[in-house]
Amino acid sequence: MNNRLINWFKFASPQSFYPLAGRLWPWFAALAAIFCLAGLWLGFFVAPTDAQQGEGYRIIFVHVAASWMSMFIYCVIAFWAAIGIVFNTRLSGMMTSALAPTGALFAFLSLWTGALWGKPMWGAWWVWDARLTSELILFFLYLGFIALTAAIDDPRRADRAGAILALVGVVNIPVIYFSVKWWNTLHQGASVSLTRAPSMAQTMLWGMLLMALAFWMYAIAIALYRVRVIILERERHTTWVADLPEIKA
Amino acid sequence: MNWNSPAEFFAMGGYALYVWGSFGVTALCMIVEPLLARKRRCDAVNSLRREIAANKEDQ
Amino acid sequence: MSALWAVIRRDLLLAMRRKSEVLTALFFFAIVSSLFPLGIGPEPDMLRKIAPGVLWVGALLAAMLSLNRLFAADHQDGTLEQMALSPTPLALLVSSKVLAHWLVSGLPLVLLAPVLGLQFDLSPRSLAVLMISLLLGTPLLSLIGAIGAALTLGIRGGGVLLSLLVLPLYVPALIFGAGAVEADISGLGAGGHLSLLAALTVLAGFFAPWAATAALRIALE
Amino acid sequence: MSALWAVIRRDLLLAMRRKSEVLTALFFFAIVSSLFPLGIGPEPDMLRKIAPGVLWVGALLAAMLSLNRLFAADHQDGTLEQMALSPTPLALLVSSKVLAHWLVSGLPLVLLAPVLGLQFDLSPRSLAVLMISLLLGTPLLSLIGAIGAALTLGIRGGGVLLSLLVLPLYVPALIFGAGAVEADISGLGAGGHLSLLAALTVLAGFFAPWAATAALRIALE
Amino acid sequence: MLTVANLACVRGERRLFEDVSFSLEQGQWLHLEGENGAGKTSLLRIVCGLLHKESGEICWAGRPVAESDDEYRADLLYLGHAGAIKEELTALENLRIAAALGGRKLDETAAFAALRRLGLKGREDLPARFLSQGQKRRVALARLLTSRAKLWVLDEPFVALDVRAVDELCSIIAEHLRGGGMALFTSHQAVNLGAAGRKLRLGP
Amino acid sequence: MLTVANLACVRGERRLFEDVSFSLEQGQWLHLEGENGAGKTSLLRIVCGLLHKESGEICWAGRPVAESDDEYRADLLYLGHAGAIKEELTALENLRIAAALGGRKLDETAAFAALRRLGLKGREDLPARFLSQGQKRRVALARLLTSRAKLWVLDEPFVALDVRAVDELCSIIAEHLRGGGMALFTSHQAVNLGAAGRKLRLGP
Ligand code: HEM
Ligand SMILES: Nc1ncnc2c1ncn2[C@@H]1O[C@H](COP(=O)(O)OP(=O)(O)OP(=O)(O)O)[C@@H](O)[C@H]1O
Ligand SMILES: Nc1ncnc2c1ncn2[C@@H]1O[C@H](COP(=O)(O)OP(=O)(O)OP(=O)(O)O)[C@@H](O)[C@H]1O
Ligand SMILES: [Mg+2]
Ligand SMILES: [Mg+2]
Repeated sequence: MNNRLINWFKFASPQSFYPLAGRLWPWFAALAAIFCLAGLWLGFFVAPTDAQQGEGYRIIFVHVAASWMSMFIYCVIAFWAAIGIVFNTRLSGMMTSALAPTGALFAFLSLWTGALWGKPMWGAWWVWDARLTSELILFFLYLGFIALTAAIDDPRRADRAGAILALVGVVNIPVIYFSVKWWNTLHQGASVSLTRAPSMAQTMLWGMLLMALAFWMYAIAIALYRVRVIILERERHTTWVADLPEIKA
Repeated sequence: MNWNSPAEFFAMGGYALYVWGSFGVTALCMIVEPLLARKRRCDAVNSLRREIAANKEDQ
Repeated sequence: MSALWAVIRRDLLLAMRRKSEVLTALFFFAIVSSLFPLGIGPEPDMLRKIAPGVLWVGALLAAMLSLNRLFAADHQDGTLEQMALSPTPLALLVSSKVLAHWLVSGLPLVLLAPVLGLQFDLSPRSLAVLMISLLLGTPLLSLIGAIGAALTLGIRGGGVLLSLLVLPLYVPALIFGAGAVEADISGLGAGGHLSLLAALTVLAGFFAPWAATAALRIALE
Repeated sequence: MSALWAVIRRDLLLAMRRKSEVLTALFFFAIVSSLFPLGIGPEPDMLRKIAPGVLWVGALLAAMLSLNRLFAADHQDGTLEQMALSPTPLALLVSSKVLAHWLVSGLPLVLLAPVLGLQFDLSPRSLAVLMISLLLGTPLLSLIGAIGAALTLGIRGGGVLLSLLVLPLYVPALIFGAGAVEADISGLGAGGHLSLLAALTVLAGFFAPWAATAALRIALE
Repeated sequence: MLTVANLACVRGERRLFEDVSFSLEQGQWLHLEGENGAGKTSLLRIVCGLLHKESGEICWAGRPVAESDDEYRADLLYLGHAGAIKEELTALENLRIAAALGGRKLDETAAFAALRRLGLKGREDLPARFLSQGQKRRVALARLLTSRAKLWVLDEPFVALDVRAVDELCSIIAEHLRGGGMALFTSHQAVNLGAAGRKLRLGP
Repeated sequence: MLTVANLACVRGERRLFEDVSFSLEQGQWLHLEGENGAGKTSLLRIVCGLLHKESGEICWAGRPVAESDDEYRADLLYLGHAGAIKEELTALENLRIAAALGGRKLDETAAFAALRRLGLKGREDLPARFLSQGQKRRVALARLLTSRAKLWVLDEPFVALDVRAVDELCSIIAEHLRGGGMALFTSHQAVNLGAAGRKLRLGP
């Protein structure tokens, strides 16, 4: 037990995580590309045309994956934030700042693809539906996190302030989600209603899942890559960084 | 196979703007983000090299 | 204990000394609520419909505007250091400051709200619900706001960053608060909304001071 | 001349250095405009009707929030004294500061407005009118705001007092600005409103810097 | 009582000092010297627990500071560059509130006496905003007379004071030391507080 | 060049001083002394035209100051308690912007030289927020080296500086005087700037 704990903390040090991340990220990037190709192929060439929505429904393959990732990444950030506050590890702060831009990007993509889907399906780019509203708020939470950590120049302080914000935010997300949901369903907008495919075709489901996997791999790959850069930036004065082959060369 | 011709594929049953708008922007973002990350890494590595070179001169 | 009381007394004294402060938060509330009819047009039906939302958003903005003074002045002149060095735990001192903030900037809003509600032609019953919702909700605004204020402390341009952090977290308060009044207007009964609002406030009362204290310690480094 | 240019350059540099500042004024605008639907309810018809008012009020509040930083920082660290002692006339330096303020906090609002307009389901034509009205109106907001910022300089609790002074003066901008968009939506033609707005801006461009300078001199005593 | 061992401090990427050790016993003073930017302020703030230390240990009454936080803080009085003076409040109110924050109630006569001793007679009821720089500093220093803390940590207490006030402050510190107190301070001026103390120079 | 006659100043209901007269010719300095709150800062601000005077007259080059405002200000350099330092900007940027406000463009080498002379070598590109109190003060003082003003009005320029910096500042002022400049300053410390000047004591 004790032994395993020590092992974990070994990888929690930037010095040993740096090469590990360097070895891992290309694999995840490759997996992302493979899943993405498979998902696109399924989505565009195998999955049938939807009875109600025609070809427009194919947006689902990016939309759902992006939405899921945006929510999931926020939870991961909160997880690292908690680790950082409890164990005071340096790596956790680096992980949160490596993940945040990607999470914000997915939140943006969810909004963007949703809006592009909404126009043909509902006749409006935007409606104040519970899900959409809470996704918008999630996007703002991401931006707040990024702006806050960018505004503090001492990385250690930035990490800890960001960690507090992330935890406060993650506690609030369910509250926000349910409040918005209740708000919206109490007096539903008259002209708009969600028309969803009642039961999804099997191939659609698979396409969606493959794309979700692809996005997942992409997020891991880019986060690992970015955390390496952040380690370089923050540990610039240590000897092990100066001894790295890519710096010496 | 759903499509009889490339033109039909690109027309997306009249939803071209929306479908390609979504997929295009998504693809764009996923290309630009790694490029930005790479640029950041190059900057970091370069400034580190310069600093180390400067330190060597000092000594 | 005496330190807590001293903090509250001092903050109230400062608010009195700066005279305009209490009044101007109120006026901001009043002006924002009056700008809307100007921007939107005078139809009474429409106004009655948007009244709860506009009043609550006005209260929310007024509360938020006063937030960046919550810790900033104390930080700048070194009082916050002294608080951190006081034998009394910082979290308790922070709670007193939040309480004082609510007394100065939240409570007056509650008292003014019915007057502004009249502008929008609300019924007495709805006005009462509006007051209760604000009474339950404004402490929540102060509590959440304290976290944001502590996080953005000492960061230049913090004022606007503060709004970015805090406004998304204010959403539930807004929804339940305005929702209570709307539900009452449309005859659905405001009880559910109000009790949820109260629950949120109690929860925040327990946890927000700790989060704010942690953030303050970071700012003091 | 070089002093004027230096002031603008410096203010833009400071805005970049504080990174978040430019962005956060924008986000405040975005968040306020998104809060209203949350307070009022999601019906699209209603939202379309209140859109011009809400967006203009949002722009107005965002512009106003950034005002108290216009002179305050310079006052506190003594830069304002140095400006008053500069051989270049103070009124010109003040004009440059106002221009820089608009570039940082007004122009981005103009560019963001159409996106927010989409949330309220406005037509492309109305969006264009909205942008034009903001383009003509936001400089007016900065100019009037400068007077208010100068008058409340160095007065504690000035932030809220500032809103109290400035908001009433913003009313014409709001009425003509939101009016232009509404007129366009209801098919009446926005020309009249827009030209009035432009006239007001030009007038303010001539007189506001002088008034602000006079107020600054008082604050420096 | 206060023992500081092997303290090191890093700000940004700069190592300000390392291996700083000293100890203070009852009745002793320590005058911290060093060039501008040597890290004197940083050292004082670390001792008070306001700043994060890179390494080293600080003990009060034999126990590491982190463990006995509350007691330590009750024994400590810190006066930084900023005097914790509220511009809107009068000198008297400022002093009484500072005492309350330290956990003690200060009655009016004691406060008046302290202000008078620091030469603020007749200015007790003037809002601090109207006081001159040196007078504001004196209000902050009046806290020394009303506190019961054993360890005084003073960052440049003599700045902005006129000659007479400097002498008065010296005698106040000397009294404190005679009563078994300790004083740790920085100053660019030479100060004479008697034999029971020494100077420590930071940096080259 | 600068003649001040029968100046009086009232703050609140307090008459700080009256009948203050002095004059400064090229190469001369005047050291303003007085207790805390005697009105030194107020006097300097009146001379610069930042504060309203109760009565009296201030002449520059023979003409009353109010009439020749712009020229007077071009000849004047005032450095108050607050150093006009922006915390977000680096030392270098702060200095160049201060020069631009004074109406002159400052090239980088000159700015570097000025900062180096004041002992800020290696700190030119650090945001001022990270500088120590004395270092911030030095950045403000670097303006003296880059300005062409004839009359320097300095409010407690020696505060927060270490011993070496005080000497350096004295020699900077002395150079300025040798070049035909004038210096009017306050300080609670004794300063030695040569024979061509005197002290003036405000208050009792
Ligand atoms: C800006 C607009 C939109 C946003 C922000 C948005 C957001 C989201 C989010 C956050 C999810 C994941 C939620 C969850 O799994 O519980 C989701 C899933 C989904 N969205 Fe959207 N959406 C938008 C527009 C649309 C539109 C226009 C449609 C279709 C007409 C649509 C169809 C779906 C579907 C089918 C799912 C999968 C739901 C499930 O399986 O639970 N969305 N969206
Ligand atoms: N982020 C940073 N990067 C580089 N150097 C920093 C940073 N933050 C602080 N410093 C340096 O740390 C030092 C701060 O020292 P401190 O304020 O303790 O000095 P001091 O001895 O009190 O000086 P003074 O006599 O001027 O008050 C300065 O030299 C400053 O340049
Ligand atoms: N409104 C007021 N009412 C009464 N007294 C006032 C008022 N405003 C200022 N004063 C007095 O004016 C004086 C301000 O003097 P000033 O700041 O010029 O002093 P100074 O000589 O520079 O002192 P120091 O050496 O402390 O810097 C103080 O004595 C202050 O008490
Ligand atoms: Mg210091
Ligand atoms: Mg003075």
